[in-house]
Amino acid sequence: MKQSILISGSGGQGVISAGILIAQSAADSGKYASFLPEYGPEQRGGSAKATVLTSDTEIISPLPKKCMYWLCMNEQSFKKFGSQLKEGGVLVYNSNRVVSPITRTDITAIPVPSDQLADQIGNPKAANIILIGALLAARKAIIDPEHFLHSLEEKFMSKSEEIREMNAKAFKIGAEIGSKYDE
Amino acid sequence: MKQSILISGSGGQGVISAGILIAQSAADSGKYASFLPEYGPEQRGGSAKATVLTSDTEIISPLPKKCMYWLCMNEQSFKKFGSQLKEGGVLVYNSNRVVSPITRTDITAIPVPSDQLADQIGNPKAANIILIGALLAARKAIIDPEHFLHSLEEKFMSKSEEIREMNAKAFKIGAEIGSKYDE
Amino acid sequence: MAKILMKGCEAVAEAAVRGGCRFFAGYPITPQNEIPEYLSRRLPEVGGHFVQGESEVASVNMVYGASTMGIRAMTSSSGPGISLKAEGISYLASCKLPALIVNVSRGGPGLGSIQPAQSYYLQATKALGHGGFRVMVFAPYSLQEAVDLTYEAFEYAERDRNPVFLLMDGCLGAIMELVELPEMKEPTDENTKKWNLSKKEGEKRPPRALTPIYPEVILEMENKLRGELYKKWEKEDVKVEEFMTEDAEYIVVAYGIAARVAKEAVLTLREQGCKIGMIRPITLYPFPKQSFHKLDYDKVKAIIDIELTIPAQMRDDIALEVMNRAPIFEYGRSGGNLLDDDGVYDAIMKVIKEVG
Amino acid sequence: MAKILMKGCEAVAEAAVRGGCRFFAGYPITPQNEIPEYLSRRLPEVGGHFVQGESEVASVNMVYGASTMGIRAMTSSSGPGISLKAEGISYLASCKLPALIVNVSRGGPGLGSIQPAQSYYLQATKALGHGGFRVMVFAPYSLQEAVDLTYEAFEYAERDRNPVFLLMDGCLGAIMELVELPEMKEPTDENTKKWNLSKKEGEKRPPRALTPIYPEVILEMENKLRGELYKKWEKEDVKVEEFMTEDAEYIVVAYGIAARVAKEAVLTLREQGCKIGMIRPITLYPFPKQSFHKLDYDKVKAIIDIELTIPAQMRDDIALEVMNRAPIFEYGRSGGNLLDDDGVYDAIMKVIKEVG
Amino acid sequence: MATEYKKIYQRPYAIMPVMSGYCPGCLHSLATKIIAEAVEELGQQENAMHVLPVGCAALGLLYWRGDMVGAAHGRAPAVATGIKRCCPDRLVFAYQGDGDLAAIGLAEIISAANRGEKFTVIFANNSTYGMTGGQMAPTTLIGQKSTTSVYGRSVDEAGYPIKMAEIIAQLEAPAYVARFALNTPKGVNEARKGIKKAFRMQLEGKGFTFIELLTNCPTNWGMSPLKSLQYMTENTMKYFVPGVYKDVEVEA
Amino acid sequence: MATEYKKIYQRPYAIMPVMSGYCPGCLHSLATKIIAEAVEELGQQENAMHVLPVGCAALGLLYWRGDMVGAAHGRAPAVATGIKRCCPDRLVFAYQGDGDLAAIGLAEIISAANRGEKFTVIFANNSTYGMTGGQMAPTTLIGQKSTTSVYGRSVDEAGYPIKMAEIIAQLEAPAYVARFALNTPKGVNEARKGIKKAFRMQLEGKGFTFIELLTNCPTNWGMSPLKSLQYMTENTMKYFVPGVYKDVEVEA
Amino acid sequence: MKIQINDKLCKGCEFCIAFCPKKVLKLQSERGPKGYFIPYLTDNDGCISCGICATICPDGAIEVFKEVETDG
Amino acid sequence: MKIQINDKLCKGCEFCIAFCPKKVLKLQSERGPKGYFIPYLTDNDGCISCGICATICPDGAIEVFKEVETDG
Ligand SMILES: Cc1ncc(C[n+]2csc(CCOP(=O)(O)OP(=O)(O)O)c2C)c(N)n1
Ligand SMILES: Cc1ncc(C[n+]2csc(CCOP(=O)(O)OP(=O)(O)O)c2C)c(N)n1
Ligand code: SF4
Ligand code: SF4
Ligand code: SF4
Ligand code: SF4
Ligand code: SF4
Ligand code: SF4
Ligand SMILES: [Mg+2]
Ligand SMILES: [Mg+2]
Repeated sequence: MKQSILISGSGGQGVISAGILIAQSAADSGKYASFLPEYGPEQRGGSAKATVLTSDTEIISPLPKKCMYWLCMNEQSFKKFGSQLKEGGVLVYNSNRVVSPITRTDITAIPVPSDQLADQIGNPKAANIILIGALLAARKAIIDPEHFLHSLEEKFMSKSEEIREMNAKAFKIGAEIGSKYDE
Repeated sequence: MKQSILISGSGGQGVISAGILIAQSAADSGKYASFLPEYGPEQRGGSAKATVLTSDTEIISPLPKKCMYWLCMNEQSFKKFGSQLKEGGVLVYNSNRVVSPITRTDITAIPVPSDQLADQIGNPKAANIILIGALLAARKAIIDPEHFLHSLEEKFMSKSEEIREMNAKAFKIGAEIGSKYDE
Repeated sequence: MAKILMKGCEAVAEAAVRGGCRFFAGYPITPQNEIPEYLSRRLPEVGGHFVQGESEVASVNMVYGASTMGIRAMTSSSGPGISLKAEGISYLASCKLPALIVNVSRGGPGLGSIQPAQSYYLQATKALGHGGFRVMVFAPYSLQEAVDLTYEAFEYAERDRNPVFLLMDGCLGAIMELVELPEMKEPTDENTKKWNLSKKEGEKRPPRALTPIYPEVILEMENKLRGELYKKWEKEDVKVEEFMTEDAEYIVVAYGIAARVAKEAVLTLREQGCKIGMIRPITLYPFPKQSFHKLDYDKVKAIIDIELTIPAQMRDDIALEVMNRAPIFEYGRSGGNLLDDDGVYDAIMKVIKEVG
Repeated sequence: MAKILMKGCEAVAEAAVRGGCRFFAGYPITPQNEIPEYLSRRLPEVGGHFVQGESEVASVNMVYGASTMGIRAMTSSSGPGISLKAEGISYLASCKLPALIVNVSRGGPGLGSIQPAQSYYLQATKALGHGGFRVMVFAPYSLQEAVDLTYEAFEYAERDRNPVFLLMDGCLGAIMELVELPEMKEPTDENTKKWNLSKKEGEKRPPRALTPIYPEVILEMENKLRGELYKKWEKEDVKVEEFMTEDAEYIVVAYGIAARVAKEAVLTLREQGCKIGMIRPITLYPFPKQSFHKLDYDKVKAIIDIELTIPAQMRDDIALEVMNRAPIFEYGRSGGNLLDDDGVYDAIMKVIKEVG
Repeated sequence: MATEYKKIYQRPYAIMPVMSGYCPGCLHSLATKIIAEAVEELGQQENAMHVLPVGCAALGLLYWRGDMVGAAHGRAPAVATGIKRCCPDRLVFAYQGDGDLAAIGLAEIISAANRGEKFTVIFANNSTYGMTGGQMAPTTLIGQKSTTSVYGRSVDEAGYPIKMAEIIAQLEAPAYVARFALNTPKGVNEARKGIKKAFRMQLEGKGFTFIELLTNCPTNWGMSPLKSLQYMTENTMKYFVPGVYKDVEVEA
Repeated sequence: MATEYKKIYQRPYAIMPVMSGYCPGCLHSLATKIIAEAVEELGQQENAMHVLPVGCAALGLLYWRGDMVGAAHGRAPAVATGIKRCCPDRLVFAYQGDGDLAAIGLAEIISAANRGEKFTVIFANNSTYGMTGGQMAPTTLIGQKSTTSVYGRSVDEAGYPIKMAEIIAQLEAPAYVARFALNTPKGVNEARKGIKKAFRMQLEGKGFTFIELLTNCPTNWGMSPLKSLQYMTENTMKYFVPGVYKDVEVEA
Repeated sequence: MKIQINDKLCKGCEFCIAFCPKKVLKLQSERGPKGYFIPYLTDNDGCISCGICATICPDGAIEVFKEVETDG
Repeated sequence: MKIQINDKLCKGCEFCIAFCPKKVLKLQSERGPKGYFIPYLTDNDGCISCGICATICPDGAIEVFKEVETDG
């Protein structure tokens, strides 16, 4: 199966690291994976976008026109990339920043107040992991959530116990929301 | 008539200024003229070469393979450009520096101890004018010597009387030698 | 060895180290920063040297210095920085010094955009600097290919005593995908010891000079030899992928990231029964001329040049080989806007419809 | 006006001043030194500005600054210096700034030789810098032509908002011959006042920006417009001399000094009854494609590309138009060795014998 | 008698009424603001000619209100030279980062200063290449970490942070050379006055003027904005000492 | 008892037994000679690595005997950086003219000095671009004529002659910085000693060393060789004052 | 209010809070429209209109007012 | 002779002449093989073998000798 995930937001929101986490986790599970970031000149506040592809066979083009899944972290990118989500796709979005109404009816939209939730667990930087949690719980075929949690643990191996727990917690908070949309 | 004059020597010997003088004088007399210098990277002592063409019609190529006349100021360039004088041509050379024997028999060779003569009139820099004097006196068809003397005077108009006289004197010393070869 | 997920720039940097690179000098510029960043950590580990130059100009000249000592040396940059290295690259070629120059390309001209583009084809293949010299230009389309080409690059550079140029579009520099890294090569000056200026402890040999100054006769001879070298490349060193070209009625020509997107389109179209294939130059110079000569022009209805740049830059090179035997179309994006599967598919379909 | 005997570089410098140039920045390099030297005296006389830059890099960027103010500005250099200006030229193109860049060419690559050569054809016509932009390249073959082209250059540059490149080989820079100088034009910012940043005393207008930064969409659009501009040049702005080509069986192609030497040979051969002619590109870019399309290939037995460089650089451009309809031969000298009448004559004769 | 509120401070007109592109707490934003103030205090809005660098300050393109030119990386002093020579009456100033000015553009800044070009250069020294993601700059402090010196800048590999104000001040031609730190309100006020003085001296034709502003890069330093100000006090300012390094008006 | 002649001075081995390409009386020739002597006195003939500039000193290619690299114009310090980092045991020195070092190569020399690269730069300052025919250099004296300043260098147009030794000495990293004039036997002897000291310090790994040599250009100054020496005494040395500007051995 | 903070310009750097001599500024607990936490004036009377917050505000987000007595 | 001047290296700059403390050097009246006027030692006894001429000679054209007493 070929999976495509679009991630968008502004610089500093963790678009890039979210993408790498997903790609790495897919690779860990023996899949082919590609991750392609695109960003603007600003270090913070500019727009950031990444595309993650995972597949059981070799990935030819890393530049699909549309993706099946979309993690959207801010309003600006929501407006910009709206057309890049496939019909029948899943949009997981940061409902604290995406304020426009979701008008597409051909997709599943999962609002996640990820900024707020992240603030609540005292780790504003983990908002991206919350969104990943929501997506993976809603569509387990992308990557098994358990497997992802394992990769997450590995990735932050060198960091403090506290950080690792915080990440896991963030993921689970997201997963809880996402699981309601599990098909 | 098309005339071609090769001038060669080492940097600092006045190769360039000799060429310009001849070209300017030809131009003054209403002819087409071109002057093309070539030199090495050294400011002094390196090799210097110039080609002057004069013609009653427009000059197409300024790069003849061989010239009819050759003012040769030193040994090094004598060895280098020997083959660039046409059959039947005239070689006027500084016999103080050109020490190799002149072996070509298809040309007219005019030895002029120009360094020594220039030193004698107290103007070592005028050696090139001495050589021009010899050439023009030997082959008046190139430029009328009187006309050249006039151009020379004009050219140094802004310089002192003394310099102008010195130049004229140098020209005449050379012309005296050259006139013996007048055909 | 297992495949690991790596970032494009880092994979290339590691491949260079494994290929024997022991000196890097460079200057920050997006999208190649991960190369110097990685090497600043990595080179000291293997006894190599990393210098952050004060500029691209200085950096390429540091590489020039290192190369005279027989050290495998490299620099990397992008667009504006490569332009600044133009004089230095010309000097490398003129002094017959091997080196690897990596250009992770972005949109141009001028400051352009830091987003990926393939806007340096003409500069890379025709004139990286003044004087009519050429360099081999490698244009990988996957990280694995980038790694393999980088690993080999020094061998070519030393064989030819000429710099080698790796042209990666920004997508490849930024992408993460799976690669298998080659074995570590021990650095050796086997290929350069006849001319390099290094001296082993206590070694005595006649003095050597490596300078850009040649007397006219020698310079002419060297230029003739250069001309012959370039011809030899065309005969012996072309790298190309010919993909489903045998029976093709439509030939896509693309390199680097454009070729990946195009390949996807070719595959889709094949599934739909369209006889389409792709010629993918891997060496942009020498250009894979033979691949075009081999085509059966009774069959070929159109050639479609797909590049991540506008106006197209490779077209004339294609046209020179196709020699009017088939019409050539072009499609591209530019300015940091990317190609995508659908866009390329549509562009090809448009040609197919037009040509019939 | 009477014709006067002038040095190549000085004639061009004077023509620039008469064409309205009021700013020059440059750096010494043989064989173009007489241009800055002349202008250092001449510009102040007409209220213009001469700056000796600390480098070629600085100089081209000074010109960039002056040009933003609507001042006709120019720089000049040779080979290595032009390479150093590559980034700046790309910026000029990117910011759509007019300017005149003069390259009095010498032998290359690298430091090369200070003697004349035509070794910068590819750089001038294909890639003066990164990003795929092009500039008009004028290649005069006589001082009169050099003067006339220089005089016109600013008009083209301002019309197109793009730098213009004058490629003179070292011979033309150094030669003295007779020229007639054009009238002095009064400097005006008529063509640039819509966008330039200057302000008349007390003038108020909305702020203006001239920068190399463009959003992606605009950059793509600008690149498309550039592509169209280049196509328009090909249609409207080609300058070429077709000399005795009508009935020709042999066509010499040459520009600049090579064309002068070749013309002499053509004349000689015509005298001997040989049907030979010459195509002389005056604009190297846009290349005079039509001149090749017009040829009667039933007659033409051979095309002979004569350049003062080795390996030949113009050949592919010729081949792209000739499209296999006649064989192409090449002859050249390089490294500071000059072409001469006899050498060119012999080379042509060799081809004639070979082709029959 | 009633109480009303009278506006005593507002954002200067010469910056656009939009959020700047700089990171939160980035002093480029502050520098831009005080330059705008100095320009306005001198009534030079119409006359100012801003030469932008390559670096984060290029974002000024969307922020500054007034005539602007974008220069190639490091070449702002050359571009300004072309401009000022042709239009000597304009108030011309180049704004440059430390990668821009003290690395790639070292020849251009020193040469322009040495020629005594009659414009102003404002040099924002944040000890790093901000825009490209935090590589070591010539101004990076000893021991300071960067993406190309992960264990901190070492003297042996990279020498000492380069003191541009001191170098420029030592040249004959410059008229006014000073360094200010933007990490306190006091520093900001002094800097604004310094910039204004430099501009005034330029308009009076007194010669080349140079203002070094110590700034920060919270993003690439990996610190909160507030922490970065403290870092400046404890480290940056110890090495790059603020002060007036040359002033021909005082000497005279 | 008979009288015999014992040779007490001969031309150093490290220059070829041919006439140099320099003009009569050009002090480049003399500089080359004393560098060769210093190399020999330290027994470094085999170990020396000479980085040549673009400028008249490029003629050293046909004159110097030993390993040599020709650098692009102004880039000798960058080239030397590449060499010295890879081969730290070699005695590496770059020789540069004033156009080369103080104009186009200003960024390279200051950056290399500031990084404290452990090689030696010998800077031949003749106040002009010799090889290209005598244009104004950043080191041309006020009022001195050149082909691009025919009425003499003016402060207003071109600022003041740049004092490289002073600038380099002000940086932290350099270990030894001195200026000598080659127009008297005394100056020549001091210069040779200075060069030797710089070389020794380099071999001892003490850091960057810089020697400025005041030289002449009789050809482009339009003077006889002897006149040019006198000009140096009366003009050059007044502005470019010889002396030791930095010496970590003395400071220590 | 003696100061006004524009929540479309403020990036929540907290400089104003740190330098306010009267310590009358504090971050709001909710994010503003651009996702940043914006400060607010906790005590209008405590504010002395000194303008220090505005001086140090990098983004020119603060306007300062002075109370003046008017006749109206 | 206490000094020897190599006429293939000397370019006649006259530095040696100018700096010789004993004024025992003078230009020959005829040009040497390279076209330059070469100095010669006018007074071998007057020369003190101080080497100053050699020191200042840019072109290393001068060798200096010292008289030594030998037993032979
Ligand atoms: C010739 C060239 N080299 C490199 C770059 C990449 N680049 C963009 S900004 C920048 C430097 C930023 O550092 P600095 O000047 O200190 O500005 P800051 O962002 O820190 O304010 C660099 C190297 C470029 N655009 N052009
Ligand atoms: C990039 C570049 N620019 C310019 C030149 C031309 N050029 C050759 S030598 C030289 C400078 C000579 O001056 P200087 O460095 O002072 O050396 P000098 O000849 O005076 O000893 C220049 C500008 C060049 N070769 N390369
Ligand atoms: S990256 Fe650094 S310098 Fe650039 S805007 Fe952000 S904080 Fe400022
Ligand atoms: S031109 Fe000047 S610097 Fe060059 S060799 Fe002659 S005298 Fe020396
Ligand atoms: S004006 Fe002064 S007292 Fe009032 S909030 Fe601002 S800094 Fe505090
Ligand atoms: S200083 Fe300005 S930007 Fe920072 S928090 Fe205060 S108001 Fe907001
Ligand atoms: S050795 Fe001394 S005394 Fe003898 S000639 Fe030379 S300078 Fe004069
Ligand atoms: S100093 Fe040397 S080169 Fe000059 S005249 Fe004396 S011997 Fe000849
Ligand atoms: Mg910075
Ligand atoms: Mg010099």
